[in-house]
Parts: sequence; structure tokens; C-alpha cells
Amino acid sequence: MAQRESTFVNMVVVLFLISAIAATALAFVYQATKDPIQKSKFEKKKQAIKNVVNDFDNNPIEEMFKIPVEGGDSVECYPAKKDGKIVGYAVKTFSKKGFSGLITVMVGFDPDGHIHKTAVLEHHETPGLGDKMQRNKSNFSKQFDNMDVPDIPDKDNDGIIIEVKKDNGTVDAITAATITSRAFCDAAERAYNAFKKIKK
Amino acid sequence: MLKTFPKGGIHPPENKITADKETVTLPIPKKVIIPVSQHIGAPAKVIVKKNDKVKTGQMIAQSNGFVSACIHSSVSGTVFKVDNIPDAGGYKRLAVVINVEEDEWLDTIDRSEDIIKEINSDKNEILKKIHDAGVVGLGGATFPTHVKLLPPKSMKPEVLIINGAECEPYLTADYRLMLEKSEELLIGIKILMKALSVNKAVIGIENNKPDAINKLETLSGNYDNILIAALKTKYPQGGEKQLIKAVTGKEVPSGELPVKVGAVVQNVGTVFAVYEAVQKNKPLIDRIVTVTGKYLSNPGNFKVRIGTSVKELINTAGGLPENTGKIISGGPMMGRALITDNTGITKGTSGILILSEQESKRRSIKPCIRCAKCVEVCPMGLEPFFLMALSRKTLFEKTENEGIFDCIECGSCSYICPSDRPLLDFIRLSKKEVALIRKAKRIK
Amino acid sequence: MSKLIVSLSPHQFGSNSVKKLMFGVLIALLPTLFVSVWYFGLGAITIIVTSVLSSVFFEYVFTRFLLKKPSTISDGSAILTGLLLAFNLPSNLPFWLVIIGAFFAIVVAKISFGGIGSNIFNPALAGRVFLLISWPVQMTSWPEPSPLSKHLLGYTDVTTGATPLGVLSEGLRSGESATKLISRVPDYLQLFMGNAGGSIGEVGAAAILIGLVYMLMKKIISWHIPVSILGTVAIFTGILWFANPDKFADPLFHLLSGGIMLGAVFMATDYVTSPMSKRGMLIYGVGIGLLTVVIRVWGAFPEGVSFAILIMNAFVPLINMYIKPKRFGKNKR
Amino acid sequence: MNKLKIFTKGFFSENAVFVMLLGLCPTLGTTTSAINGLGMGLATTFVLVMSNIVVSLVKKQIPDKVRIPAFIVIIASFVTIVELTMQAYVPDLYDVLGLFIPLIVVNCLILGRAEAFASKNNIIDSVLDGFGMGLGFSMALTMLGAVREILGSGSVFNIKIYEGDGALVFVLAPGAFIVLGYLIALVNRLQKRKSI
Amino acid sequence: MEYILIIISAIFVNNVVLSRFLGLCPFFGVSKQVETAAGMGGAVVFVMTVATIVTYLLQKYILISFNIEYMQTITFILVIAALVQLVEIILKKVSPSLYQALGIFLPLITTNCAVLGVAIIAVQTEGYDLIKSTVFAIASAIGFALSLVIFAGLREQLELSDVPEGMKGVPIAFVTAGLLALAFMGFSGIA
Repeated sequence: MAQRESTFVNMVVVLFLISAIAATALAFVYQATKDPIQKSKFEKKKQAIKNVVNDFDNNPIEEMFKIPVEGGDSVECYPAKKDGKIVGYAVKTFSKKGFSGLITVMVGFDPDGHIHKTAVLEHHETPGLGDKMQRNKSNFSKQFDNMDVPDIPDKDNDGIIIEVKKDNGTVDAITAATITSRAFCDAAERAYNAFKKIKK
Repeated sequence: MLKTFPKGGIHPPENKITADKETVTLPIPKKVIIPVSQHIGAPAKVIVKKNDKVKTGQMIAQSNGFVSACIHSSVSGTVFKVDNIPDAGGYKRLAVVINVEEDEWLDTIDRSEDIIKEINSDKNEILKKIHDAGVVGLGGATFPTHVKLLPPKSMKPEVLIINGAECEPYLTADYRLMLEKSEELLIGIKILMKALSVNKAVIGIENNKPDAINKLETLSGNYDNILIAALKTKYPQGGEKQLIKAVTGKEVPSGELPVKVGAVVQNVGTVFAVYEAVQKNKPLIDRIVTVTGKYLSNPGNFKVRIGTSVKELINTAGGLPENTGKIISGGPMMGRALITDNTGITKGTSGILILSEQESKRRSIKPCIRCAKCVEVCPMGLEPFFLMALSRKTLFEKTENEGIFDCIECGSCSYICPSDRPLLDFIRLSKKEVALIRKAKRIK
Repeated sequence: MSKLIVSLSPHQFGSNSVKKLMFGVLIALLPTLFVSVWYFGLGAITIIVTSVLSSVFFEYVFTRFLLKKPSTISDGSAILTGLLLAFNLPSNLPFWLVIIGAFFAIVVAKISFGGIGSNIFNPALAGRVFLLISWPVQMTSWPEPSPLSKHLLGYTDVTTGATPLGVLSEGLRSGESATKLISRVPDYLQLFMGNAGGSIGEVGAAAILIGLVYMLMKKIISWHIPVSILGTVAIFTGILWFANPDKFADPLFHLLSGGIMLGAVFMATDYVTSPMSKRGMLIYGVGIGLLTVVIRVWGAFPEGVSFAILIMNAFVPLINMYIKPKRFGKNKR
Repeated sequence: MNKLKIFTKGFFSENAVFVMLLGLCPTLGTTTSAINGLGMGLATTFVLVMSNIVVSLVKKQIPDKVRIPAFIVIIASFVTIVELTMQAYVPDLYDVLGLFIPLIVVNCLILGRAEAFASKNNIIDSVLDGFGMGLGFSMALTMLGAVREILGSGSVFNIKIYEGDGALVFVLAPGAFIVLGYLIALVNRLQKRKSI
Repeated sequence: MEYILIIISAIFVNNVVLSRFLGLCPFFGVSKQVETAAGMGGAVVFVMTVATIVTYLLQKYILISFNIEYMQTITFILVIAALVQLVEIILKKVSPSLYQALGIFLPLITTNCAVLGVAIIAVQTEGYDLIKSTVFAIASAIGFALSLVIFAGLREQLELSDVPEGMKGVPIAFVTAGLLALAFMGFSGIA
């Protein structure tokens, strides 16, 4: 079979056919992967919540509600329940005080106000410095595990409880990354303030 | 503040060993070799043949074209041969060899020591006499003087600048001349001013020659419109364009003649030759040559007949030292290394410099560290390191835009380079290549 | 008569050599060396010795066996790179990091390009920035300085402090006023003498200025680069300070703190990586000054001199291409 | 050319990255670790093989003048398929590779092979070519990723090799350029030695 | 202020070439001379801006409204390819001089992943609106042009120096790019 001539009709027909086939094929693949994609996104979020609160059996993502915080923003709050009983809250909080851009953190609370665990969701901090707030990179975030927030004294009476030691708080800052440490505390504090509102 | 050119320049050790040595007249040699091309331009046409008898001062080759100069016999005797003889650089060139017999001068030449102040010749006569006497620039460039005195009609000379800078280390010929022949110089200047119809002349002298400045300053009181400018000692102060800039503050545009800014420059040696040509009818048959070098036993300034062999001159100065490495015709910065001492003094020989082997050795070339010292010292505002880099990678065309033809080859860049890179060598190479490329283009 | 040597003019050469120039710079660095040892003691000595020795070693090995060229260590440029690298490091840096830094400086930033004269970026600074990005924690913990008389050849105090610029940068981010912050760092006389935290060679403006005067006198460098850098920093920070003294520190603070002095006098003036023409040098200097202030005031790094110089190093070929020296006989347009 | 040579030339003598310098953006952008490099390499290989197959099958049907747009549509379709599939089944890798997955479409390697090889050869050779080139590309990416991971984080394929942090630079942009530069120099050297 | 941040970020902090690894083929391919680099830079500024505007509109008014976002890759690349052709034809007719200057670079731009990359970043990753997308595209392209011209200057200088045999050409170009990227890291944190 010889090469098809480059006549106008041929070109249009061929291109159209190829595009049509491609579009059909893609539509098919899209349909086939739609549910798995949804599911994997959902699982990811659920995993993030699971990482920071006690074991639950409900679907916190469906029960998510928003809590307004200072500055006109709001944070997302995911209640975790087991057998219909609240076993904790995961608060998706943030801080704008980071070195470069927004830091998003998931903070899990036990019903009594203890922080259960924390997990950094997104950040753009300096590699090797600020990114040490991630759990797998240093022990910094482990300080927040089981932190008894209501019992922390506010030494300098500035109304802020979760602070680094430099600011009269209790948290050891990451070496050479005080700013990121402060931002992390800021995010946790924001989550705690939101949590207090839930409790009311 | 002393006048000088504003950009670039270096200050090498002056080494003016012979500054205090009065000029000594060298005995007449037994044989002279007189090349017919001792000037820039067309070689002169030989008008004598073998076995002809010639007198001292007799013309033996005639100017052959507008830019050319006449050649005269510097001795009396018999023409031994007219032949191609290797010159100082080793190239064979046409020369007249004369065996000396007696010292019989042409009667037209006034050989007395009397100073003739009165200028009787008019402008045209002056020009003709200069032409007939074969006067060329004695600073080293050897450009025929009468041509320089006839600038293109569109440009009008305004000032005559006399180059007494003698910025090359070691050389003292001009200095001695200024001290010993001050009066003649001033008359020569007057003659040139008349020839050029300018009413201002400035003698530029570097301030490492205070006696010369003082003497000329005192004497110039008797002459109108001749000024002395003391210049800062800086090489290449004697470069034509640099001197004009230093004295007048004007810059000769790239690729133009100095007369574009109204300046005509003549070397002091030339001025003296003009004096002799016009007032004494004496053609250019001798000149003052500094024979110098740190290891020479009797360095000095000598009045030498053109054509005398370098060997004879060196012998008078104490003979060639054991450790001789280089014999240089001219100064250490722009002079040419001779391949043999068996060659004649020409009109352009301002000095013979003997360097020891130690001094002659070039140090090994190290990588360019881009210190920019060559850019700093280049009096023409070029970037020698860049020209060399381009030329090393054979990107010759590019050097044209970088102003390679503005280079006056003063050697300041090679002198200053801490990595001992032969910058000027590569610039010369590129100049040659670009000239070839230009020529090829023209042929197309 | 032995054979005459024939070569093209010139026949006489200056007494300058690369070696002389490099050792000239080394001499100019002596006061700074003294200050750094005075305040940082044995730590400084360890770093300097490690850095110089490993730089020379890498230079020798890689030129001889990889480039297969004759060794260039005798010209002193590797010693200089090593010393300048050391001056840009904190005095308690582990010695193996110093060796890695020297490796990067000499092998990656210099020998890979062809050795002395061919490199594009300042090797010492490339090494320093490489270390800073790679090991930010170790590179930003600064031991407190204490005069030699106090620590008597012991290692410097383990307590680490912040550099004046670090204090400023961090404080401003948490909303404190510049005036208040400056009162917390050593006063200007202390900064001038070198009694402040920082890299071992960047403290002590006085010693660096002595070196500058020496190099200017010996005509090793010209004034253009240091003056244009320092001038630009002074003017730019002056304007900012004038506009809002609460948010910006005053020019004198900026000039005396951090590595600006060391950078302007010894790093930016590196022959190989700076422009060739005087006007080019001025543009280069102004660029470094502006970038330094921009990075210091708005960037993530409290100190920006190293980056500013490296960035302007990259502009040098363009500067050389378009900013030519004024040619004789070419009219100004 | 025999089949073996068609298959193996992409490994070394015509390696896309080290020799032909094709597909540099994903090469540098995704090789922060060996596993990421491998992932990107395999994704590219898939697209390369599939587009080679399709192009080789339909080559006679496509008029010359619309060759390039047609190829682009074919390639883009497979890229989208890879994109959706990865999103569904390996979401973590998808997140890491991010922007560079849709950018496979402008990887000159793929269009280059379609144009230079598949449109001129039969299907079996085209598959072999695609596989060879793709594996060579994957190999290069894995190698680069491994070196960067070792130097930058002290591990390879997430297995710790030495204690402590590596030189972070190698995980970041500057390190990518520098490591690739030296790898290319090394490959050049080896190749030269081989040819002598 | 927001726009200034976008501009600074796109030119210096997240430079397309030195930090995002986009457009590397032309970055290494067309950087041997400053003049051609500047020409390429100009062409990219032009195409990238137009491409981002067109793809933005396409995404917003067609792909999203018809819920066929999965067609993004395929439509974007076709739009860019068509656009480059169109620009070439128009330039040829309207401004032959500009065509002369940019003409040879235009076909190369189709496979410049920076164009597609920036379009995707603008409409998807960052989710900018039309004006921000345009500003972002122009700034990114300027960032590309800037790094390209600097790099070309560096390579021209390297041509004149004695790079060791093994490092000559591509390897030293990469190392240089790496050091340049290292220097540009100084801008981090500005925006």
C-alpha cells in the first residue's frame, strides 16, 4: 500500500479520524479511571486524618465542617467517631508566617484538648532547614504528640500558648529554623483556638 | 600638573645610562652598506653603478614616488656593489656597498660649525630642500618628512608639535641633541613652521630631562611662538597620537591622520636634519645613535655615518659583552632584535641596545588571570587580552571590530602582563590575518 | 659570540607576576587572619589550615593527573581560594565539611573549567554557597566570639549565637522594630573591631579596610569595585532607612555587619571573575550592592553578599561584551 | 540493522540523555531520587512504545503534510492515558512527578522516534526501538536519580547508605545540572575509550 | 503588590529554567551566542504570552464547561502547535523584519516544554485568573530569556578559554548551569 497523498480532503479526514479515535479512547479511559481516582483521593485524605487522631469508624470527610478563625479565614474540621461517639477531631490548619508561602498542617485533638498527633500536608520551606518540621525528617514535630495544651502556662501573658522557647513558650525550635518553628506553632495554636470553639 | 595623555601607559625603569655622555663623532668606517629602503614607502631608485666614484653627500638613489625618500652616500669612495644584502631582520634588500676612500664632500655642503639663523628660503624651497636631502622621521618611524609637510588640502595644520619625549627606556640620542644643538633645533622649528604656515609650535619633553627643558625654555625666549611643554614621564608619551593628546588635549580620530585635528608632529632628530638640509644644504647622511646596555663597558652617544656597521659601533662602545643575548635596534619597547651585528646603521636607528642573555629570556607563558592590567595600560583603549584570546582561537574577523588596527604596537600590554603572555605577538598575527582577509575580500 | 636571541618587541618586561599579585592579596589578608584567630581561637585555626591544605592538595592532584598540566600551586591562587573559603565559614564547622567545600571550590568551580583564569564563578564563594545550601544547619550556627585572652587556645565557646544580620532578619519577621533589634547586637565599635558572631573572616571591618588600603597602595586592585559596592549598599539602605527606620536598619549597620566588607574587598575583586573595564567594574559593583541589599532585606537568607557576587559573576561576560573601555579616537556617542 | 542492535542502541551508543541530549526537562526535573527517575522513565517508555506501535501501524494512512500534528495527537492521547492511570493507581508517584507527566508530550525523544524510526519501519522493529530507547532513557534517569539520592539524602531506592544528611544541593536544581554534567563527561570518556 | 510578587517570583525565584527545569532543550541548544539567544528569548516571550491567554480561555470556557478536563494535554499541545504556525504566517505577512529576526526560532518553540508547562502551571497548578496568568506568562518568559542570555554570555566566554578536553561542550555547560542555578538560589524567599 502506498503512502496516502497529501490532498486537502485526505488531510482533513485523517486528522479528524485520528482525533475522533483519540477522543473516544480517552473518554473510555477517563470513565474507567474516574472512580479509582476519586477513591484514591478520598483514601489519601482519610489517611491524613487517620494519621493524627484515634482510630475511628465513621467517614469524617462527609461530616467535615468549617470553623471561622481570626483574620476572616476558616479551617476545616473533621470529627472522628467510633461507634457514634466522638474520639477526636482533625483540624486542617495553616500558617502564613512560614519562610516561603503557606504551611498546611493537620492537627489531631483528643476530646480533652490533648493534641494527638500532627502531620504537615503542604509547605515550601527551605530543604534541610524548615522542612525538618516533617515527621520523618526530625524530632521537632514529635514534641506535639500528646501535648497537653490546656495545661501549658502562658508565661508572658500574651494570650498565646503554643510558642517556641525563645518567645517564652515550651517548644524547642528546629536548629537554625526558628521562623519555621514559629510558623508551625502558629498553625497549631490556630487549630487549638478552632478546637476550643468546637468544644463550646 | 604635568601634561600627559589620560588613558593607559606604563612607567618602565628608565635606565638612561648614557644621559651624561656627550655625543662623540665616530671615525669614518672603511666600508658602508646603504640600503635603498630606509623609509616607509617605495624604495628609492639606485642611480649609481659598480665602480662609480661617489662623494660624501652625493645622491646615490632617487626618491621613487610620492611617499619615498632620496638616499645619499655618507662617505666618499667607490661603489663596490649594488646588490641584495640581508638586512637586520634577515630579509634580503637592495643596498649600495661603498668602499671608503678619503672623505671628500660635495662642495655645495656647508661644513662649518656656524649657526645660520636667517631663513632665506621660501616655503617651496624649504620643501624641495627637505625632499632632496632625504629627510625622514628619525624617531624610528622613518616616514618621509616632506610628505608630512604636505597635508591633504581639506585639512589645515594649526600647530607643530616637536617630539622630544624620548619615552623609550635607555635611549638618550634625542636628549643629547636637545642639549647640544638647542639653537639649531629652534631654527629648524622655525623652518618647519614656515613650511607648514603655522604660527605655533610646542616642544613636548618628558620631565625626566629637566636640563633639556630648562635650556630650551631659556633659548626659546628669543623665538616667537615656540613653547615648551613639560610632560609626565610615561610610556608611550612619544607615540604620535598620545603626544598630540597630551599637548593639545585633542584626540586623533581612529583611522585618521593627526593633521585632522590640526597637529603635525616631528621628532627632534628630524628637526635637526631639516635645519641642516635647509640652512647647510647637507643631506641626511649621519645621525646620533645611543649605544647602550647594562653590560657594555663604554656606552655612549655617537654621531655615526649612515651605513656604518653595527659591529663597528659596538666595538667603539667597548665591544660585545660575553653574555650578550640580544642586540636591539631602537629601544627595548619597540625596537627590533637583530639577527646579526653585521648590518648597517640606517636613518631610523635611534639606538643600539645590548641585552644580556638573562634579560633576553622570555618567561614561560602562564594562563590569563583576567586581571585587566593590559586593558588598564593600553593607551588606545583596546582590550589586548580579548584580542589575543580571539586570535588564539583563530577568530581573526572578530578582532577587526575590536579595533585591532588602532593598536600602535607600543607593547605596554606585553610588558605589564603578570602571566607573561605575548599579547602583542598575537595582535600582530591577527593584524596580518585580518589584512589578508580584507585583501581577499577586495579581490572578490 | 653565541647565537643572538631574536623575538618581537617589547624586549623588556615588568616585574609583575601572578605569584606576586596573589601573595600581595595574601599579605592584605593578614590583619583579617589575625582578627579571626583572636576572636575564634583554635576553631578558626583548624578551619583555615584544613581549608588551605585541602585546596592546595586538590589543586595539585587534579591539575597534574586530570588536566595533565604542570602544577599551578606555586602561584598561590589555591592558597588564596582556601583562605577565602575558610574566612566564609563558621568556626565550628566539622572539618570534613571544610574539605568537601574545598573540593567543590577547586575541582567543580575551577579545575573543571580549565583551572586558573578559566573559571566563571568565584571558587571560594561557589564552595561556600554549596556548603550553605547543602548543610544549612551546620553553616548557620555561629559560635560566640571571645578574645583570645579569654579562651586561651581552647575551642571557642560551644554556645552559639546569631550573627547581627540573623538577629535583624529574624526579629523583623516576627514584627519587632529595627531600632530595638540593633540595640541587641554588639555596638558599632565592636562590629568594626570584629567582636561579633559570623564567619571567621567576615567580622572585623577594620582589619579588612587595612587590607584594602594595602592592596590599593600596591596597585593590586583598583578602587572601582569595592567603592561601588559599599557606596551602593550605603545609599540603598540609606534610602530604605530614611523611609522607615522601624523596618530597615541604618546604612552603617549594614556596612559593618555580615560579609559585605570581606565580599566587597576580597571576593568581588577576584580578577578572574570580575569585569575588565573600569566602567564595567562600576556596573558590576553597583549590581552586587543592589542584589546584596535585596537579598538581605527581602530574601530568605539574612546575608546576600555571596549570592550577589555569584550572580554578578554570571553577568560578567555580558558586561565585558557590551561595556567596552573608551577607545582612543572614538567619539563618545 | 539486526534486531538486537535496534534494541540495544538506545542503551549506550544512542542513549537519549547522555548522547542525544533529548528529554532534558524530565531528566533533570524528576530525578530527585532513583525511584522517581525510574517511574518517570517507565511512564515515558510506555508512551514511547505505544506511540511507536500506533505510528508504525498507521504510517501509510497519514498524508505527509499532517504527519506531525497526527503524531502529536497520538502521543498526547497516550500521555493522557498514563496520566489518568497513574492518578488512579499510583497517586503518590503522580504527585511527585506532577507537571512533568503532561509534559511527556513535548519530550522530543518521543516525537523524534516516531518521526525518525516508527514512521519508516515495521511494527516489530518499532516496538524494539521504542523499548530500547525507553529503557535506555529509564536507565539514564534511574542512574541520575540514584547518584543524586546518594549524594543528596544518603540513600538509594530509599535504603539508607550512610548516616546523616547528604549534600542537599543534589536534591535541588543546581545539583541536578552538575551531576548530569559530570555523568555526561564520564559517558563521553567511556565511549571514547571503547572506540579506541 | 501581588503582581510584583508574581513577576519577581517568575523571573528570579522560580525561574522556569534554573528552578523549574522547563525549556531546557532550547536553553542548551540555542545558547551558543548571545545574539541568537536574545532572538529566541524574544520569540518565547511572544509565543508564551499568547499561548497562555488562549489556553486559559480554552480551559475556562470549553474544557471546564463541557467537563472534559482530561482532554487538557491533547488540546493544549495542539493549540500551541497551531498557534506557532499561525504566528509564523502572520508575522511573515505583517512584519517581515520581525519574522526575519524570530522566524528560525518559531518552529523550535513547539517542542519547548516551557510554553506548555507555563500554560499548565498558570491555569491549573496556580489557578490564576486571566490577568494574573498573562502577567505570569510574560514574567516567566522574561525569566527564560534572561537566563538564556546570561547563559549564552557565559558559553561565549567559555569558548575562548581552555576547558579541559573531557569537559568541553555539553558537560561544562551543565556544570555552568548548575552553578548559575546555585547563585540564583539566593533569591529564594523573596516571593
